[in-house]
Amino acid sequence: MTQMTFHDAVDQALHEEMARDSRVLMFGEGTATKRKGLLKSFGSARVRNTPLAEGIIAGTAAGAAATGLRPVVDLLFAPFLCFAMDELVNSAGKLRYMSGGQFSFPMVALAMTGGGWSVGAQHNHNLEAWFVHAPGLKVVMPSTPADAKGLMKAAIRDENPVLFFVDIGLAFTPGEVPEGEATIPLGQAAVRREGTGVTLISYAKTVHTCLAAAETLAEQGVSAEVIDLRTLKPLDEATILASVRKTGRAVIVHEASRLCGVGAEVAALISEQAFEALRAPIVRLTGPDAPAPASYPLEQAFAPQAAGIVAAAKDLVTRTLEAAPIW
Amino acid sequence: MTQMTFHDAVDQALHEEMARDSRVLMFGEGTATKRKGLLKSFGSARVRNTPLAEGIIAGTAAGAAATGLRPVVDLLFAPFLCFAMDELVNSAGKLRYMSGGQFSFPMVALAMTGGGWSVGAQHNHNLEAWFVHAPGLKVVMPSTPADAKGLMKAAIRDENPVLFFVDIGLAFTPGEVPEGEATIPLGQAAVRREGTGVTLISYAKTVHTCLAAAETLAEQGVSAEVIDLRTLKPLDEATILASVRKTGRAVIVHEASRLCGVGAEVAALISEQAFEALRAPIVRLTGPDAPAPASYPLEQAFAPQAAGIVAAAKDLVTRTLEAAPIW
Amino acid sequence: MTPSGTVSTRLDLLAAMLRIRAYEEKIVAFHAAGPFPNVCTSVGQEAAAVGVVSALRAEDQILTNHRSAGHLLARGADPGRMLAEVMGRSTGYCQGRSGTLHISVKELGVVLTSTIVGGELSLAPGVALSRAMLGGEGIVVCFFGDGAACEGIFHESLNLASVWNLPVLYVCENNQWQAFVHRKETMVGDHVAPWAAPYGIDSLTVDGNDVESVRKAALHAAAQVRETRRPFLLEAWTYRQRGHMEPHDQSYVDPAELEAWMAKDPIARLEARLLADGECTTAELETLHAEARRAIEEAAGFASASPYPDPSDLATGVYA
Amino acid sequence: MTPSGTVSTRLDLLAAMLRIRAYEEKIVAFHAAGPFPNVCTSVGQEAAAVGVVSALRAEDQILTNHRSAGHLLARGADPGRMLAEVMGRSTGYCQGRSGTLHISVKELGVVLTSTIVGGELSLAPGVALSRAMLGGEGIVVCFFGDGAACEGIFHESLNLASVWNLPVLYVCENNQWQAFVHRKETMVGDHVAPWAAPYGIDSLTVDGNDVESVRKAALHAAAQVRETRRPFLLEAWTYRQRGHMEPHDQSYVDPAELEAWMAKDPIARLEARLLADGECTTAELETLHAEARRAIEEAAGFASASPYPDPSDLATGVYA
Ligand SMILES: Cc1ncc(C[n+]2csc(CCOP(=O)(O)OP(=O)(O)O)c2C)c(N)n1
Ligand SMILES: Cc1ncc(C[n+]2csc(CCOP(=O)(O)OP(=O)(O)O)c2C)c(N)n1
Ligand SMILES: [Mg+2]
Ligand SMILES: [Mg+2]
Repeated sequence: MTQMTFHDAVDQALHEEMARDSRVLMFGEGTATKRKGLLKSFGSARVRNTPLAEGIIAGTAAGAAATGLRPVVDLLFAPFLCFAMDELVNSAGKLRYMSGGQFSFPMVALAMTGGGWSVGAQHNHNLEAWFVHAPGLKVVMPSTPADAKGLMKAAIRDENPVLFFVDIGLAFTPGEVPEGEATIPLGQAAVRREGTGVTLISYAKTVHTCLAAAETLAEQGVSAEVIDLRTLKPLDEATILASVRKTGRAVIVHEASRLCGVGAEVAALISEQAFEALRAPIVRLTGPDAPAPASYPLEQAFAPQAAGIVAAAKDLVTRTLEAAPIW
Repeated sequence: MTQMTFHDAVDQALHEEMARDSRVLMFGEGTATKRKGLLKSFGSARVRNTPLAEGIIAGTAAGAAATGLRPVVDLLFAPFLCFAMDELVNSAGKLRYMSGGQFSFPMVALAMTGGGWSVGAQHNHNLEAWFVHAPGLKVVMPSTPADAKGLMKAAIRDENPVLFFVDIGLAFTPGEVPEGEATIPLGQAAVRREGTGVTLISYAKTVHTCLAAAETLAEQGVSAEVIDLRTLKPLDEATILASVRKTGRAVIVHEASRLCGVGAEVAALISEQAFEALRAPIVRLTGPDAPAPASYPLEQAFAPQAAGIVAAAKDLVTRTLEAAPIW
Repeated sequence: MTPSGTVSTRLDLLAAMLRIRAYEEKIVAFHAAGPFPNVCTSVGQEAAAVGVVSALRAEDQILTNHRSAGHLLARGADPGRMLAEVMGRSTGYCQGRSGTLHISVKELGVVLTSTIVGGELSLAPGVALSRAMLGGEGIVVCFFGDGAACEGIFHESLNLASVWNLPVLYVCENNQWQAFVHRKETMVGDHVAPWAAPYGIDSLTVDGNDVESVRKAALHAAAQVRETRRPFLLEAWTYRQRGHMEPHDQSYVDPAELEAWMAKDPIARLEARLLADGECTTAELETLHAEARRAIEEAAGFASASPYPDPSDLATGVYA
Repeated sequence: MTPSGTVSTRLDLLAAMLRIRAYEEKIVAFHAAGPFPNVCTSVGQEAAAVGVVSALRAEDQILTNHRSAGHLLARGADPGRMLAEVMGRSTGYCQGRSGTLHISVKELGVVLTSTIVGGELSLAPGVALSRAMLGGEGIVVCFFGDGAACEGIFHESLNLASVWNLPVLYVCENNQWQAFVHRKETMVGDHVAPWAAPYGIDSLTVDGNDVESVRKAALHAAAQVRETRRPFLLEAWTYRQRGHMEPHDQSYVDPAELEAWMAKDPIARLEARLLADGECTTAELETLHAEARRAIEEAAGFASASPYPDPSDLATGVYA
């Protein structure tokens, strides 16, 4: 185990995978300038700066992935993906299926998002749900440096295009990272804390908010299980359902806006597959239907808070006791 | 009442609104060529062809909307919106909030989508959920010519950017359209059929599939209520919740892919707000997590079928009777 | 079949063009006979397709778009499997999942066909990057329209290909139309070739209705790309003889423009030249026409007899 | 305040540049003092901002980007409300919701500021379309960077502005850097001005560190746009004296390049000229500096004393 930041853990994964497989290369606006270590180790053919043009960065990755390379591209901040949607969604996501399986697209697109830097809504927009909705793509959004490394390694080895989101609020937070392989398969959630009374389901930064809430809940006699989704697509439905079947209650938490977010998908899944086990309404605590504000206090208020999670969880427990079955 | 196609109803709405308000103008790839009637009535300054460049079409609409005009832009097919995401989402959707309310964006972006023409996944991709997820935008997707006209008129008069999706499968189907105003407010669902045993919730083409299913269900002794959402954002939560509180069962149906789709949002809403009334799991019948295939039989199979809706609704009714409350 | 690289005589060029024309005419006939998927035909643009593709080598790769039949057939694609794809049959090159608009044939090096206008431009540099980094002599040919040149991705693609020294031969088929809009409404100049200059990319405009000129220009351009490992832009000045797609509509086309271009039909021009030069007789031409039609009839028979894919296969193969 | 249109003497131009420099230096000082939002300063580019904005009229509109302080201050924006915005206070021009990267001041005609590189280019034609259709003499000035010129939307924006005859004065501040990448890595030529030619748009490159040259060129360019109602591209050749953003980092910058450009500092150049021409004394210059600093200190006091917005306001005003 070594202590390193989330950002450095991603960098280490890149380093290891580029050393392992000469087809892996990385490019983006400032990649060669900012990732000096990679540049030094792997040279300017495999670590490249690009012109400022997200569309062609993503398109070049897709074209290269389909013909033998395994590109990782840094698209910087999630809202800039708006300039690369055609290449990611219409090309990388669809052309395998549309060609009857003639091509595959082993590529990773990296982007930061989330509150913490007061950069405003054109740098901070949690739009991971878009890529969950679009076919042919996988989506990863880790909450710890160890997962960041393990999932980045798995993403690079995957034969499909993977969107890899880094939560700004976590990027420079240190954590334990195991040495060596420690690859984490895509599609496996982690149970961060076991509990029996309510399941808190989240990903990225708000996993930590959930863990803090669970601590408080424990003090108040409520046993909360905390699930970190880690991969948003494929979603680890089994882990979610098993937990809710045990606790009978779910609170879903994320910073992304509410409507048609990942929380909606998780709630819909539970309400269809674990309905009989549900003892209370499914609650979502999410960012509002608003652009992310720059102003620090507003930005902080945008993301769900531990106090709100505690209140919601306790409310569910109370309502269960009071409510009478209607049939 | 006059009989006209969905397409003609949209055209009539455009005609009436351009006649009513000289700030309304329309442009897009082939707009002036294809909308000869509009061009003749309103001239080449207000009805324009553009270069083939969706980004600048949408950006120009946003810039014009913020400074006094009320543009309608035709972006042709929904997947082409991928080239206009920055302008629609980062500019039109966010710059009002981000500027502290200095600007508003009264504009409409039109696009077709859905199965029926065997055009494949780069012309047919139901991505309306993306725009429901993004802040600052409204989203309309009608199921009848009358609604198409009434909602287009409301969309043009709205002070916010509105995405207006036309289901390809409906575009050339005729229907009754009332003369004159008949504006339909954004945000109002329609109860297309009243019922007591199960609520079928849908929008666009699959509303008609639900109505067919309701007919069959009635023959088999199940009374189905059919809700046509019409506007996906703002969502008419009250109508949805009132119906499910009455029937206790919900089947949500759309052609768009399942994960993080509008159906997920509706299911999540019900599972939080109408939980106590629910007598059975909430079921979604949607397109699969796959690009839309071109081949006609596959394309038809992509969208939910009436038989599947009937089976799902009957299953819910049966399961309710069998299931014992768990507490 | 006309395997790429073996076309070189004027008669070969003619035969290749006739095959394309016969294929597109069969599509038109299918439309006349009843419901059939909308198709963008390349009637009138056969010389651009055959002239360029005949100048390529087996190891080269091609990206194309919605108007791809000429490129595919010139490269040796089986018209039966193409028609089957158009008709959504399981024997199609993409198992019927693509339909007409995005037929890829990887085994022939026709990769990542996209109907997103500009899609080919966005993908070509990456394909060329693979060539550059994984070795091999091949170059990448990217066919696109004058309309696609108006998309922002044109700018990004050419700029990147230039600063990264990628071996892409960009081929713009300037057919005067961009769906329902004339290019005069969308660009100030007539030509796309000069748009290469800002990126330091050499370019050339060629009479796209003269297959021999196109072939010569393409051989020159391809040789330059091969040698310099840098991009080049070749513009073929040509014309879309039919409507944007079948079913056919040209109500918005200036009849004088159409007439002038019909007089420059690439097939008629080559035939006239062959006859004038005494390289063949009218009867021999008739035989070539008949042979092209026969091959396409056979292909149509194969496609029509092919089964549809099984709907239970709908959502398979999305992920690798 | 320096209301637009009233700046015309050399001393006015100097005062306007000093105000910007003092503002940016205050930002740097805030950073040195402790945590502060990241800011992209325009130190070194004051002549481009002042030279262009001084050539505009009150009815003209401006679009700008992440590096906007110079444009805003030259247009007469209140540095107090700007700093308040940077600091996320409710008295900021955008109620703290924008922060530093996208400050719009509609009352001064600075509209739709966007930090999406290329955002300004995507919006400018629409603003100009409103001008063209709703009447009025105003023109639209669109400031953007050399990096933004590499985005596809540059191509789409200039092409549309040209074919639609829109009165947009495009002003590219070519400051040699695109965040952490030198423009030499992203374009084959040194200049952006020649990129206007394919669209039939006239262009001019001006020494962007000479405020008088910039003003003269901008007066010429604006007059042409006013008269022809057609776009024009003016390139200001200048330099970003500090890192891409505060906190400052120039570890990746060639020291020789930096040094050469520091010697061309636009403020020092104008001051030297004024002194040489005997238009002012060293003491008078000192007074101008002091006045600029004083005004900014006052602004900083206002901003620091301003309240944060109420978190309960978080999701209001999203929809009109
Ligand atoms: C991004 C995008 N926008 C619009 C379309 C619709 N469309 C298909 S072909 C076409 C015209 C393309 O013109 P051009 O590039 O000149 O090619 P041509 O059809 O003339 O061969 C249009 C507008 C599309 N497929 N993709
Ligand atoms: C679409 C997009 N991509 C990337 C960024 C990140 N970014 C902010 S400023 C900048 C450099 C811009 O360079 P240039 O246009 O030359 O302007 P300058 O900063 O030099 O003034 C970059 C890459 C962004 N804000 N938007
Ligand atoms: Mg064309
Ligand atoms: Mg720059």
